[in-house]
Amino acid sequence: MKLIVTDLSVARGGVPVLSGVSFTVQAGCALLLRGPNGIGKTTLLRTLAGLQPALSGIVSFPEEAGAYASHTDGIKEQLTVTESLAFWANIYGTKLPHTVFDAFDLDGLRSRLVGTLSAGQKRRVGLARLGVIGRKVLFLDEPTTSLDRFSVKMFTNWLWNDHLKQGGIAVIATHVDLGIDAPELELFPLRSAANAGGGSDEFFL
Amino acid sequence: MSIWEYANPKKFITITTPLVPWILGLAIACLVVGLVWGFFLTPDDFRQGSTVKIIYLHVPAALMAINAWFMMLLASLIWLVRRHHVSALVARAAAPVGIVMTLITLITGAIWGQPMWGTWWAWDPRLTSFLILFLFYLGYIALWEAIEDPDTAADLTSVLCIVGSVFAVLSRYAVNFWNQGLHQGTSVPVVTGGRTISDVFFVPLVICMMGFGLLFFVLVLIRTQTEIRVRRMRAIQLRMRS
Amino acid sequence: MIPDLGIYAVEVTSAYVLSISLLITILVLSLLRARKIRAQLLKVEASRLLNNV
Amino acid sequence: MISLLRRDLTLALRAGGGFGLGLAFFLIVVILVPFGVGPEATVLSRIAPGILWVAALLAALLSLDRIFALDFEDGTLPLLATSPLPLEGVALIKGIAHWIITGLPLTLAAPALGFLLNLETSAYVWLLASLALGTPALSMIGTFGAALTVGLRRGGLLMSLLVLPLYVPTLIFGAEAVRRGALGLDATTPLLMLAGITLFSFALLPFAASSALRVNLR
Repeated sequence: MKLIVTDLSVARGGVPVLSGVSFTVQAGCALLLRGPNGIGKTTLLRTLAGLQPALSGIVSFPEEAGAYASHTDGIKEQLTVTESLAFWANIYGTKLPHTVFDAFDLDGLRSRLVGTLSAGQKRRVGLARLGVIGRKVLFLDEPTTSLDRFSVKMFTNWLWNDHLKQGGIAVIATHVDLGIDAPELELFPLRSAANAGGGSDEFFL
Repeated sequence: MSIWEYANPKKFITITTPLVPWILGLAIACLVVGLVWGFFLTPDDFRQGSTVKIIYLHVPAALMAINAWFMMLLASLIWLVRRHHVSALVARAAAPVGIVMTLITLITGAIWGQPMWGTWWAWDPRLTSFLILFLFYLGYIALWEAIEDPDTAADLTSVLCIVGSVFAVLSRYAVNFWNQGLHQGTSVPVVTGGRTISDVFFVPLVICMMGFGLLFFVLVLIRTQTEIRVRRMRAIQLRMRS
Repeated sequence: MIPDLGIYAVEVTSAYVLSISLLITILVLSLLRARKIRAQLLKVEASRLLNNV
Repeated sequence: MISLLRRDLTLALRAGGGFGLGLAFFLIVVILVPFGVGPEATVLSRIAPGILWVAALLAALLSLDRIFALDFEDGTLPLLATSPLPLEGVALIKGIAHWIITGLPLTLAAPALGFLLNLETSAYVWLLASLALGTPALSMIGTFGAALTVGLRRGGLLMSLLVLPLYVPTLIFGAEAVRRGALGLDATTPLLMLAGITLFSFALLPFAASSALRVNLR
């Protein structure tokens, strides 16, 4: 169980944004992506998760093990908390682990409609989804936005104990100090040069 | 020089720029000769009187309207399979020309049919299928205009063109089913090769067809060059900004 | 030399006039747009050389 | 796949808008027509098949852009895209869900509205049959149109422009079947063609819709 990225270059709207991105994440480790806004963190994560094709380079991790999550995490207002998590469990073909409710302190909210929850609670339901789908390689884009300090602590506990300890991998783009010792990848030096080739516009230059 | 040489937009422009004036001149010559010959020198049809002279506009335009759509279909397939930038732009360039050809077909068809049918628009199946083709063109152009990112636009319009072609052919036969049809038989049945019109009408018709074909070709070349230059400007501006 | 178009003279001429004018409009529009875009491109390329230089 | 269908149906039920919207619109359009065309029974009964079919088509069209737009905005679509469920499956399920939410109620309500337009008694069977066969095609073609325009700004209007020409064959065969039924003629050929279009749409359009989704998710 390893995530190997070799010489990856990604583009946004036909213009190369990052190039020469290479790293390896062992099982049980995480990687924090740092860099100013607009550098291409989201684009890189979406490419790693396979939502968009890379310009060049290889991303390799075990088949059907990746999962992507951004701060808009697909919460339906009219479903209850259990129904939402059960839905994602069905989609991923896993059993709904009941430990996830206490891991994200959602025990008291099981039958509450998501629409009636606060922003922080909604975000916790979104993150609880990651616990439910049982995917080993997680690509997280700003997972801790609009989370209070207590919830961030809870998320990092879950990430550390229930995910990384079980041999999971996580690539996280965040500004908040998550308090877990994980290597950091500074993206600023990796941004593509102004006339870097490979973008679909390159034909026209 | 394989066809994929044209993949490079700059080479496409350098190759086609010298050709444009020649083809344009040839197209205008063919059109003038064909139309003048057809308009002045051919006798009237005993039944339809002089309205038969509209054939020199109606049939070539109809031919071009249909061929334009299939050319766009081909260009879309090439784009989806080979990511061939110029072919996506050729498809985009051909659409407005195709819609003008369809418009001409509709106008001449309505005018031609008016004396016989007694009304300006008699929902004749073949003319109606051109009306539907007109709607397909409209949707296609609207989709191109609605999307900023050129690559996404090219992909989506290609998918629309492929699905649209299937439904256009389907509509062609559904319309026949829906109204028996008053249209004149095909003047130049490509399949059977026989001709239902006598020689004296036929030669100018072929010249007109060549004229329309060349004009269509040169219009697409001009518009494709423009689309390439627009893409080039966008690429440069994006690079300068980043 | 003008052919006797009989009773349908109006229809035939109007068809010809309309169609030919449509063809001319699409041709002229395309050529005008081509010239306009070509001019803009030269301006953009000039400013690009300025920046890179 | 079934869980996605179940979730979509529960969402439509709970959100309340789903079932009622298409049906109400269908009712209003059919009721408006006599005000425009005049109350003569003979005129109405002659155009009744066409009116019912055009109204059903517009009602289906109305609720199309909600299919993907909601999931696109709250981020469900990218999550579904990276789930084991293939996007083709998602498109197929969305088509079926749209049919159950909009197409089915229309089909069941249409005969009742046939009385308003005093449709020939012999035509009711054919009306039911043609709508039952035709509305799934409307939903699937519509799902393809919705997938094409999911990320665009004023996608709703554009989608109608793209989808309406695609609806023409279904409309022709559907209305033709009812019209022949009304005249007592044998209407099996238009029905067969209608069934053909529906089967074609369900077999191939999910692939076109999913490739459009993949492009829009980029």
